[in-house]
Amino acid sequence: MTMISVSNLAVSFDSGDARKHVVKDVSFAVEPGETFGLVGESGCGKSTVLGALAGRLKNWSGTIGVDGEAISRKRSPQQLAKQQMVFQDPFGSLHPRHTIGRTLLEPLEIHGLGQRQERVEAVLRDVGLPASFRHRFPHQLSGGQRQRVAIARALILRPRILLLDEPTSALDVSIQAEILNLLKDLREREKLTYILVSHDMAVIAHLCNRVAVMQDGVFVEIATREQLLKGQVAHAYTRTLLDGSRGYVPTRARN
Amino acid sequence: MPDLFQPILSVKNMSVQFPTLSGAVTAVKDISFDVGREKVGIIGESGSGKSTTGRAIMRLQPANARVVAEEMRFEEVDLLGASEADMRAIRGRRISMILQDPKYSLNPVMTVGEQIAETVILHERIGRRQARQRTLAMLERVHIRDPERVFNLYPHEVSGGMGQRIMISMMLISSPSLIIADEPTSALDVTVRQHVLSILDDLIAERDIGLIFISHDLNLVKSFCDRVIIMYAGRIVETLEACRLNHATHPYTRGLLEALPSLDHPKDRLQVLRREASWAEA
Amino acid sequence: MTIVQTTGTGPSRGTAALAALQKVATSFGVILTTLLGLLVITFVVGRMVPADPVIAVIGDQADHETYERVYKQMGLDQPVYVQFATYLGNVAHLDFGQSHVTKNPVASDLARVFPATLELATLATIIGASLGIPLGIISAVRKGTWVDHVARIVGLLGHSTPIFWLGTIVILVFYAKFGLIPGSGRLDVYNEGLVEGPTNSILVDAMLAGEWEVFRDALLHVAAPALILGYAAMAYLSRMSRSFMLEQLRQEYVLTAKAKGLGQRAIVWRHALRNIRVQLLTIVALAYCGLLDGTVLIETVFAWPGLGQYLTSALFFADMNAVLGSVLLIGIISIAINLLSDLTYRFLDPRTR
Amino acid sequence: MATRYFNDLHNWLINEDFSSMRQARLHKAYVLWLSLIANPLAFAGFVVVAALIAIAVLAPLLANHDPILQDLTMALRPPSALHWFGTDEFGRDVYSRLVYGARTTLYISILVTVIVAPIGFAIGATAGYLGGWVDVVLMRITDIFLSFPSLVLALAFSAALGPGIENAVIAIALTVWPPIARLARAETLTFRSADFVVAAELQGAGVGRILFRHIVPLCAPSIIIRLTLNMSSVILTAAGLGFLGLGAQPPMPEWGAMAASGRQYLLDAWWLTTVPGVAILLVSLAFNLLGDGLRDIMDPRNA
Amino acid sequence: ATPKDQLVVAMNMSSMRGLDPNELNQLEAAEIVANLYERLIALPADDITKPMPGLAESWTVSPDGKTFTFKIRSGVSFHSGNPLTAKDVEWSLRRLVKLGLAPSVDLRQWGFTDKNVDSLIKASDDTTVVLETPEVWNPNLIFYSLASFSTSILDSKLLAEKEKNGDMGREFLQTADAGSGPYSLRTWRVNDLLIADAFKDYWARTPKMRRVILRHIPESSGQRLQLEAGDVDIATRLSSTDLAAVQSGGKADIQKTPGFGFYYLALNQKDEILANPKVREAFRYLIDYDGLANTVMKYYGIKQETIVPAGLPGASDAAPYKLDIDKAKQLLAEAGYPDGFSKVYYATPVTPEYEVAQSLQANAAKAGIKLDLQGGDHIGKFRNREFEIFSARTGERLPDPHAVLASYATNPNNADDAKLSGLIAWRTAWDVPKDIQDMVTAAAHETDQEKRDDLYAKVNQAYLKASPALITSFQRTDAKAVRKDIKGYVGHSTWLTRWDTVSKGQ
Ligand SMILES: Nc1ncnc2c1ncn2[C@@H]1O[C@H](COP(=O)(O)OP(=O)(O)OP(=O)(O)O)[C@@H](O)[C@H]1O
Ligand SMILES: Nc1ncnc2c1ncn2[C@@H]1O[C@H](COP(=O)(O)OP(=O)(O)OP(=O)(O)O)[C@@H](O)[C@H]1O
Ligand SMILES: [Mg+2]
Ligand SMILES: [Mg+2]
Repeated sequence: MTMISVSNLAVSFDSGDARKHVVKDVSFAVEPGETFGLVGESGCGKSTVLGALAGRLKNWSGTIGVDGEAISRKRSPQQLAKQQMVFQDPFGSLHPRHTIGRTLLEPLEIHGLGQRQERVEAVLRDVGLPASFRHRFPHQLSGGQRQRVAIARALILRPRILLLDEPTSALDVSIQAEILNLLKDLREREKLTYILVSHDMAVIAHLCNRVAVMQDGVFVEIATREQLLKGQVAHAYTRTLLDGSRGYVPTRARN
Repeated sequence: MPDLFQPILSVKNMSVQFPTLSGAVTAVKDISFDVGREKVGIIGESGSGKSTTGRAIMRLQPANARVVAEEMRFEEVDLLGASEADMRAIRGRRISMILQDPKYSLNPVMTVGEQIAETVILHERIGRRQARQRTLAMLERVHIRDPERVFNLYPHEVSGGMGQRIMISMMLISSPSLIIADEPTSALDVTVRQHVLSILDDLIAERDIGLIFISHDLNLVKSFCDRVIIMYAGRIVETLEACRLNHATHPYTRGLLEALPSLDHPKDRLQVLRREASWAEA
Repeated sequence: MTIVQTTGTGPSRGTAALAALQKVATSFGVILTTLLGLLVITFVVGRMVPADPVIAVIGDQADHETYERVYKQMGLDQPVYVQFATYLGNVAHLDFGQSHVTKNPVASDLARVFPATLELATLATIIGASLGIPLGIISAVRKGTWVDHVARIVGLLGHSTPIFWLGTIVILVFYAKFGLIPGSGRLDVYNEGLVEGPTNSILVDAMLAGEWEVFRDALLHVAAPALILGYAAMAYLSRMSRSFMLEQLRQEYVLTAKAKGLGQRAIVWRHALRNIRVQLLTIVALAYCGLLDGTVLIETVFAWPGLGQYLTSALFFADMNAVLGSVLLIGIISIAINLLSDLTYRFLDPRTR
Repeated sequence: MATRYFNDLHNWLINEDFSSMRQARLHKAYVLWLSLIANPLAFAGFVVVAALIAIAVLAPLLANHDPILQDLTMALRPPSALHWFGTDEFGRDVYSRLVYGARTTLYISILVTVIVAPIGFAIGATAGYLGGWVDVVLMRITDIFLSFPSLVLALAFSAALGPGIENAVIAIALTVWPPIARLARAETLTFRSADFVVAAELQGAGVGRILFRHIVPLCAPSIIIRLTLNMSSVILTAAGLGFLGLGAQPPMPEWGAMAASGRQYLLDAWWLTTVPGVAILLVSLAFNLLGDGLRDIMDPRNA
Repeated sequence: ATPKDQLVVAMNMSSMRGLDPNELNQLEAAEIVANLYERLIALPADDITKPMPGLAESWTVSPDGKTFTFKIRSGVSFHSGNPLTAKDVEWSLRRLVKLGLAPSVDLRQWGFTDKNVDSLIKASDDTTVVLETPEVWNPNLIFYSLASFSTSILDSKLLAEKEKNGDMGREFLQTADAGSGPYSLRTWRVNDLLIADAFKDYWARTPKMRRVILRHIPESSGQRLQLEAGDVDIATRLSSTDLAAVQSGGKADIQKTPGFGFYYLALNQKDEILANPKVREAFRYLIDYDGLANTVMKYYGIKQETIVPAGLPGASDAAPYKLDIDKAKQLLAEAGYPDGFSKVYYATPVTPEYEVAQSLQANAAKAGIKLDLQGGDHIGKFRNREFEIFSARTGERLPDPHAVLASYATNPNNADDAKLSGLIAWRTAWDVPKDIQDMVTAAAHETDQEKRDDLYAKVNQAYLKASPALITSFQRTDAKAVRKDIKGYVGHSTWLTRWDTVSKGQ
């Protein structure tokens, strides 16, 4: 049984003459426990795909199935809770005037769940933060710590799927390593399914089973982790991305 | 290159402090380094003082910052003793600076041509016409195809990669001898980054000038620079040849390297940096 | 390797013109609804005001028969919505009715009082903007120094001083004590009636007629009230310019400009000012609209026969036609000014072109 | 000993490693306080506003005469040892009226804030957050009120509602809310698509929750600052209405009405208008300085 | 300084309502109309009760007292150049009645209606006008009415040309003049300025002032400063402190012109408490007559506790009441309200009415009566009897006690639907004692002047005793400041101050 199945997804913004087709025709399926990557250059529509999956965008067409259930444009709270999102910018994704505790309590209040304090403490422990952080404000945390809180917030509703939109690209390498490890641990422990957006091929290869390479609203290639590591990719664009993440290749030397 | 070892910039024991509510914060502490006609990378985690160092050299630190040093010399100029007017004559003409994101670092309501030409007009006291010619030539030099048209565009009308090339032309048009580039490609896509860097690389080689390249991308610095300075908590923990980065000895540098996921050496788990208090003191 | 040179080519000229036309059409609809809303509210409020227009006309002591007769003559016996519909019908034919108070057609009253206020408000805005904007910018550049403190306090005082008090003090000192300014009104009695021009703005009319003596006199008369109003406007403008400028000075491009070697002056006046001119334009427009309807007190103190006085006295005597006409005029002006500043905005800011 | 205690307290307050919610709150307030002290003009404003509150509370102790007691034989006396700020046209003690008038002034300021802040916010934030036709309709209404000559609107409404300070306040509120709504809308627009709002949406938070739990705390500072800055014109408008018999009703002392009704005696009894006028000036200056200062302090963009 | 041959007057024109003599109803406009037009009869400012020839050279009254025959002066022409004839007189007086606007009371109160006026007022030839009254009235009342601004003689020929939709020239007259007076209208900008030029062909004399300029200066302080600086010659709306200051400044004289109206306090008799005579009397002890007279009312009024205005037949200077809180308390206790009560009190927030009201409020509070003073425009409510306590002032224009008494002391039908809202006694719902009403009516019809004076004296006493619901405290005066070099500007009690007698001397 697939966890996520997407077929012929198309997303556009603005109606009328200014209509912009950002995602044109995208189909893929993700198995439970799998991590599916999305790479591509800025503006190609990666976040838009995630937005449609998460229920943030409404103007999509095609079919989306989550956990065997077809999803319509309007979602029930249960459907929303099934997948949660982690954003790129840890500085913008936490409410600057809410304490960490309040941020984490909020989803529990919305869904009317009990044992709130216990859950908050447990989820903080899960992401490796001390319970005393509940009283802090986001500006008192480092970027990595914030990203952990964001992950905790996503986890507290016990979702099946995490949608990760460049979760480490705003972080230092040392912190990135911590978060990547954390994501790996959680995936094992909670049997989570991930969709991971990144522009760093190394990160993708580290975490994903498969990756879709996106250009201008369409998938140009879907490659497995092995293919990436061995450099056996079909599309030239994928190759460019792979080269890019290895660093600078002096053109003078090449000429 | 004989003058590679003839430093254009030399900094000795420079510290930068910011006063805050809970006492002064020392952002940069007692750092010393020389830069010759070479590409020197500065890496380090966020907040380690890279940008503060870059700005202190140009004396562009925020008004409340306090910079002290034993010596700060740029070619024949004593940067510590130079007046603001002296500095204005140096900035843009002899030391230039390229900032991270062209979207924010260009004036949104002036055409890009105007902004580039302004630099030459200011420093070389030439007429508008001549400045325009120089600008067009410079734009061509950074591989912009239709300079006449681009001259009259506004920053929001150009792409990120083009914006950064415009930034480069603006900062190199007066042929400075030192360039400080503060994360010049972090806002760009990998594909574009390669192109922009190669243009920068060419120009530097051609004019034989020094570059301070601030970045947090280890792979990039390793492949692009000649030498690397590694900063941690406002201090320089290690300086080495770029090609020898993989053989770094300092545990911090090593930690950074280990923490990096890699396509060539995939690992199941990444090493997590374990910081030691002694690094910040040494 | 090929790099795609993406540049914002934008829509072609033809579609741009069409879009502009569409824009104009929608703004026209917006204006009409706004004006209609304005009229409805004015009408409703006017009906709620306890002042009785009939008594305002016939006086307190008239008897009941007279009252009834005049009541009917004024059309007040009809249902309110009928009165409103009639009014709208007349307005559609550009007939704003007659004022119960002045007994003139409202349109001709407005044509007389409005230029007086316009003259005053325009001068005040010019004074306020030409002092306030530089002051605000200087205090932004010198933020936290004594220059900033003094500039802000001087500005804020203008914002916090009761205008009628300042007005009377000015008259007392500069007119009564030192005789430096003329007393009140728009002209000296000697010069009354020498120019009766097409615009009803004495300054303009005198200039057109070449009556320089009258022009000088009118200028002297307008000076004191315009300066006082200008001071009040200055306070607002300098505070806003200060915060706009501070915002700009924090921007990254300022650092770029410094790195190029530009001095503080060039950065402020060449780079940053260009970025805030759109905002400045907007606040000057706002200040201007504010002055147009905020002249009530100063007009009373200086016996300036303008719109402010006209409107308040109309309101007090429940002179609905006059109130509606004036409110409509001010509404149109403020909408027009905002529209104009919107258009200039498009012109000045490349990002909105 | 004492300094030691204060040092400990300072350290406890400034420490960001909180052990409780209370400490977190106190810390926030303390940091605000420290930044306020560091800003001389804002602090001066704060002191005057605090003094206003103190005077209002302590009015019965500070006043040395009955503020409404008339004595026509003592009318229009200049300041003296007995009547520090002279007497008015009814022989009432201006100083005592000034002291009691602080209550009215404060009352007006608070009432306007209490009315305007929620209404302006609710309208602006709803329009900004929901967008679409709701935005169009609400903003059209706001525009209509904005293009009204504000003093006229206040005059007309308070005339329509009848005299009385509460009615005057309502009328003033009608002229104050549109800019607040505009501001709230603009602020909401900047936060509407912020990641933390999206996150809440994705967790199923409804419109009400988002507006009141997420957007309010972010808009509140700028709205409060704007209201603070508006305070002087609120007081002055109330004064104007008072003079026209529409604001505070006699014999209640109110600075604006005092200044305005003393206006006809300005040439001979300067103290009658000048004393309350200066009081208004000081208080509105203080509100302005405080508002400006708060903006510098509280708005992270102004750091 | 002002030009030598021009008179500059500072006025507050904001309540002026057009210049049609048959429509306006207001002091400033009346003064202007008085100089633009002329009337059959003139009342000299210094002897206001003595009818003198105006446009009527002479007149006779028939023995039955109902027919008045006026001989119209010949050789008089209007500003338009049209000669003034009896036809103009006939047309003008009929117009007043037919338009039926506020000032038409001047004729209507004597029984003229739009139905009968065509037969009752007639020009028998070019120089003779015959006027019949439906009832017998004291002839002076008729003469006084014919001296009022409302009975000004209009240029019927000119107005025939200017007529629109049968409006008898109303629209034209709002902003223009059609008179024969010593001044003709040159410019009028509402709430700004009015300029009148001397009329060269004025029959009586050549006005010394070539031009009269009226400037709208709404602020008292503005008027005073301009007066002291010599930029205006006369200031007409000064506050009492400004008047005092001008007086002591020595540059101008203060002219106090008594008017025939009062500052009054109305207690609604539909209110159970206020209907109690002891309560009404208690209010009389709460007014600080002397305190006000020396301060607020110094220039605005003369203390007058009785109902016949000073200077008219039957007037008395009796002043039995003065501020006495204890007495008031005692009366309240006797009435059964030892602890007082509270009432809503409407007053107009203008000087000096509001000050008077606040003074009463303060004194009432001491006696235990809590008055909730509300400013604003409440005349409509007063006219409809929807109030508890109300105070204002009236301004009657007839130099005869009848005008005041008819309004203050007659109320033929106290029912709500009688709608006699022209009478303030009815508005107060005061059932005026029958004997007082009868005496007032009788006096108006009485042609014997001595009997009449006697009757008024009696009414005056009876009114005082009745503990009236309409309490008078001050008789209205209008104070103007006139610069010392202005001669011949004499305030007129019935609002007809003349400009053609003014001269400037050194
Ligand atoms: N709300 C929106 N309205 C209109 N256009 C939008 C909107 N959101 C995104 N777009 C456009 O859709 C395109 C794809 O955006 P998207 O955010 O999915 O890109 P991305 O691949 O995530 O890029 P990045 O790597 O920069 O995050 C972009 O061109 C963007 O301008
Ligand atoms: N204006 C300032 N006031 C106070 N502290 C400052 C200021 N600017 C920088 N700092 C502090 O100085 C330190 C160094 O900052 P800097 O910007 O140089 O770091 P960086 O290495 O460039 O980091 P990044 O990679 O995030 O750009 C940080 O701890 C920062 O908090
Ligand atoms: Mg994205
Ligand atoms: Mg940096």
